[in-house]
Amino acid sequence: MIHQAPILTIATLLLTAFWVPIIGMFKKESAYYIALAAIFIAFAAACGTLYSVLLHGPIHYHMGGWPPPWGIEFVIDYLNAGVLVLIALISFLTTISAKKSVEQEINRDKWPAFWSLYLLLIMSLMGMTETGDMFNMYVYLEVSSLTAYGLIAMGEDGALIASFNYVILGSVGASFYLLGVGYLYIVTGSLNMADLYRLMPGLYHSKVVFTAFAFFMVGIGIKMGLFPLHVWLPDAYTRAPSAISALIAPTMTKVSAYVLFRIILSVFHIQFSTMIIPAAKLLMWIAAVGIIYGSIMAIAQKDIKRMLAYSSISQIGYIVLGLALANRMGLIGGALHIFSHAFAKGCLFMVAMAIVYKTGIRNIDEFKDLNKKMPFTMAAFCVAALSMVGVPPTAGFFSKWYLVLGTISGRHWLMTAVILASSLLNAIYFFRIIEKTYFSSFLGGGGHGHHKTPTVVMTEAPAMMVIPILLMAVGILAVGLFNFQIIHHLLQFIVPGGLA
Amino acid sequence: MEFFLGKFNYWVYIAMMMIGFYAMIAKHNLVKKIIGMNIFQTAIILFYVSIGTKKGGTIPILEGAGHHAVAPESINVAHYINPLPHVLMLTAIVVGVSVTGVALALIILIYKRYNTVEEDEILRQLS
Amino acid sequence: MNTVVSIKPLLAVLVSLVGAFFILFTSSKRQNLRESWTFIAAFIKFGIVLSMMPVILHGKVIKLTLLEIAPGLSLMFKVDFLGIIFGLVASGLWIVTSLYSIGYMRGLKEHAQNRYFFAFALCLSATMGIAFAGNLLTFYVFYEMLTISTYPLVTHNEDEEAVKAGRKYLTYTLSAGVLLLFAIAATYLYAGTLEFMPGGFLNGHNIPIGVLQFLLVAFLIGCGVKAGVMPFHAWLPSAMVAPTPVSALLHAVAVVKAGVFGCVRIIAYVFGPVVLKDIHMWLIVAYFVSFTIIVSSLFALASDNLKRRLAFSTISQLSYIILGAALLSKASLTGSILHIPNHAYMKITLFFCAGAIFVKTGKKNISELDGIGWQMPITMGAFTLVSFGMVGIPPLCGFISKWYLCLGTLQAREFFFLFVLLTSAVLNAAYFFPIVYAAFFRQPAGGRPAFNEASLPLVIPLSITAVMAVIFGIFPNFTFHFFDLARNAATTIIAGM
Amino acid sequence: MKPLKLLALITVLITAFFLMYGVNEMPDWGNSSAPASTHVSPYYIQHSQDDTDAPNFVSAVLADYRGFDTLFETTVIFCAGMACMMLLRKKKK
Repeated sequence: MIHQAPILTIATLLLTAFWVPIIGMFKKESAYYIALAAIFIAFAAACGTLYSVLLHGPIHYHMGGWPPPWGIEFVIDYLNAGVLVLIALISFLTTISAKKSVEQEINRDKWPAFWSLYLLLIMSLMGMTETGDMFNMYVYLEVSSLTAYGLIAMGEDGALIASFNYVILGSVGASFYLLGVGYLYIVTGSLNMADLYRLMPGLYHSKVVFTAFAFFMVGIGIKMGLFPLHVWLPDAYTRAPSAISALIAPTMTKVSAYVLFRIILSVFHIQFSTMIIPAAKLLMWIAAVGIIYGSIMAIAQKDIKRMLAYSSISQIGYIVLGLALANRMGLIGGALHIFSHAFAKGCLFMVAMAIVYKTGIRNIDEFKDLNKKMPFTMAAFCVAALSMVGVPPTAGFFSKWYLVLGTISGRHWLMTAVILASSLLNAIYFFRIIEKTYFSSFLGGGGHGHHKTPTVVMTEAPAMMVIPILLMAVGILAVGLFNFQIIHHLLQFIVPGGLA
Repeated sequence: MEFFLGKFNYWVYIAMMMIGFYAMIAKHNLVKKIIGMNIFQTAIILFYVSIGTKKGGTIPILEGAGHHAVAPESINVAHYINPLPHVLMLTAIVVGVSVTGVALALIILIYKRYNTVEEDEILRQLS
Repeated sequence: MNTVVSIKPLLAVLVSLVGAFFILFTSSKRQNLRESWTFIAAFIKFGIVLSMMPVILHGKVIKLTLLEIAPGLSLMFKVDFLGIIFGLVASGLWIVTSLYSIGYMRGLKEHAQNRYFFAFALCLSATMGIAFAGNLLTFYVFYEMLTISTYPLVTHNEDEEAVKAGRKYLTYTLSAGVLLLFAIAATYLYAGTLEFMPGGFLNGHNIPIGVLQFLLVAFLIGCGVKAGVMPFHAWLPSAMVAPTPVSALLHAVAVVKAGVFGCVRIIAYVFGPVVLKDIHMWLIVAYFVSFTIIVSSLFALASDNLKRRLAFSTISQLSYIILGAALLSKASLTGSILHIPNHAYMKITLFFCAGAIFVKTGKKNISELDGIGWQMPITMGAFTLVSFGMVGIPPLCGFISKWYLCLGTLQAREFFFLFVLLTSAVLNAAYFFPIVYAAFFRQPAGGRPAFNEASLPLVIPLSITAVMAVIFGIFPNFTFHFFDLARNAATTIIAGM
Repeated sequence: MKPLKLLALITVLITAFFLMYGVNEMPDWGNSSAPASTHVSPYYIQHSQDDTDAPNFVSAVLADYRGFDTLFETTVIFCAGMACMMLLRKKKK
């Protein structure tokens, strides 16, 4: 059974997604529970996959029994086993907490279709993580885009335009990716990643390979919201239904970031982007500008979801920076940041979802006394915010630590400064919210300290929403405290041999 | 001249693709953007399919295939064009159609909501 | 060096962490229960720290390696002479401050007391972590935790002034933290280790001199901001808007002492005397803090707000400690380390007095204090006693540490700093004695006020700490063996064991 | 010309430049010894009859060797259908 785990993750979600609308025709409420059960099974299967990888090493799963490079294979090694579990876990928690919010924001008639697309989105993200075939990756990329277009369009006023812009840019991105695949195919004749990796050194100086690389970067860059290709992201995250923001923000960009890792590290060799062409250097600068740009834009926002979206752009920069540093610490830091940021951003968007669900407030200026209304939610918010700022012992600190080590050991002092400055910028916009929420009861009221406490009744979001949020907060701390275990068992293997 | 003629398939696809790409990012009319997207995707399909061709090759269906087995070694590879790009493009065509479908659905909704398909007018209404 | 593996340092950190959550989840209506959590945690913590002392006094080091948090880097606790002094001071004074807090918070019917006690307990956990940290990364983890957990205390009043002070506090400390992080990361890459060693671990790694100088500056600014070294001190007087117990424990003991403690750790346990002399930086550091010692005393002279004056006095006294460490002689190190507990006991008494006056009379400024000595004789008596100690008059504890500091300047043959110390003593007298004079020898407009002392939970703590300040002056080794610990610490640092 | 359109034109020209840059080293049209035609695809041509009993190589690859892709190709249609249904469905009163 365990050796079928990789395909079970996909198959469960796929089959359920087909049945959800049919069963949903008779009983709309059941759609959610079926979806939840499916995601749970997929999560279990993902855990099984990870277990098997840890025990027996990387898994090669040949679809239909055709060996690569003729058939399609799933390759699950240490990095993507981790990402797989991450995606499964976060989707599972988000799904639990999303129920009420979806019921509030989405018309009842649309639930079955909604949950079906929701399942397919998660399925495609898992597929992107597992596959070892370039073209198969493209298909998943398109499934994830298509489902996301539909789901984002279900949001508030303006979501249609946000979604349409995403359609245009997403298609450009996917098409560029497809062109990249075509260019590689034309000079290698292969679509299998491992096969390409083997063939690549002989083709380093081919202009075709270089062009393919550029198209991959742009294509995936659009998908992951890398500056300056991020233009679709803030609107899409802001306008989408809260539950969808909470799902795609931590998972979709992270999976795309993972794909970038995969392509740079295990399709092209890392030496290609550092020695042959100056891609690493260029990416590093793009990432640095993106980090600062995202942070500054986030400071300027009033809407919490939009602020978080810009913060995502900045955090994506961290991941790319780690990759672009192309040394041991940098790569580990970048990869760890996939994990720590997924938890932190997931938690933050879930908090935003709970706040919107319970109070309808989106504007940060109205957050006053929210801590008394929703103490647990806001506590989780604080933990996640501290992780974003990079305060130990949260996960964000440790990824930042490795990134700083990476920049220093590569002697990129300016990049060190960028990371450190950005954590201060993050502090500005997160502490602004914390200040508004916790410490502004008497602001503008005049007088000194000891007034009567204003009576604010606690109206916490339902337990089903809050418990996953708290679990995410625990996850942030767990990733932080056990980061060495994650690195030791999963991430250290991504560092190619001979890299300092 | 030889150089240009030898690679004319690429020049054609690049020209097509750029027309589509320009329409996607420069046109304000949403429908025109979608048309641009279709041209773009068609260009990629053209590109892929042209990879598969071989001079003197025929369609990728085994000749003389009966119920008796044909020894793999006896098949002349150069005789048939490469089937793989065709397969890939079958998928890509379907994807293209699906994206177009969703995009058109969005346009319908946008038109219902804003009474226009011109991007700048919609943005004006939104702000 | 003998090492003992024990879980006690971890327990000392965890006690108040767990206690903090008990406090948080106790309904705010059940004050007694909440406050008993505080007390239980405080006493257990103090007991744990105290129980570690015999082992340390025998020259052993308690070590506990927890999870590995990076390749070759663990979350590690290491209790040595220096660490246990800080641990003892902080945990001991927490008990006293808890009692005082209860009196203060109840007396003023403050809001959000749950949050207050929660953050307070959290701060103490962080402080213990700093005291017992075995390497720079562990130190940094708790250092940042302290920064964050102090923030709600600074902003406690939730009015405009408090919010502004909070922002200022965060701006300064987080920026410093970032700088510290950079320095730690660079040190790790150069030296390959971060474990504190008496006498430093940077020796013999062939690190270029320029890098070492740069690192020292980064480290000292990183820690110096919390220690209020000028020109990075501006947050400290602003943070005085916090409730007085906060100012007392955190701005006389925990936070600023954590900064100073960090400076001492860095000078003595990261760089060490040998390296520091090799890179020609020790004198520069010493001159730098001397400037702070003198100038902040002048600032103190100029301020009328009592807590503000105390804050500037703190800034000045903290720099004594750094100066002592920077002079790198055995006597100066002894004096410097000894000044950590001594100053803590004295300064906390002064803050307690200021708080008691505020709770009872609502007065904040020195100019309003005429004749208050007759109204609150115990409070002002303690104040008077301790201000003698601050100036350095025997038999109070301030005398011993200052004596060793002066001795240290002679050992180091840097007579300029002797002059600095003596000038500062005169300035201390100049800003403390007028308060005492006004309290006892001036009469307010309405005639001499009647006896009207603050409530017991306020008076008892300040009496205890004042008495302690005297006892430590006469018997420096009383119960806690501060003197032996300090001297042993200095010996190990100089010997580079 | 509006600045936005000019920007679009420049983007397009840059992309075109990159595409042409790559084209330089691509094999000529119909070159049967190009890597694309010699690495993986010969296997399909030679073995599909044996492996799958299908004389049409495209069908063999589509439905068998790379059948997994085709599964998701259909999924894509399903997604699009679901999305359109969800978006366009009229609210019942």
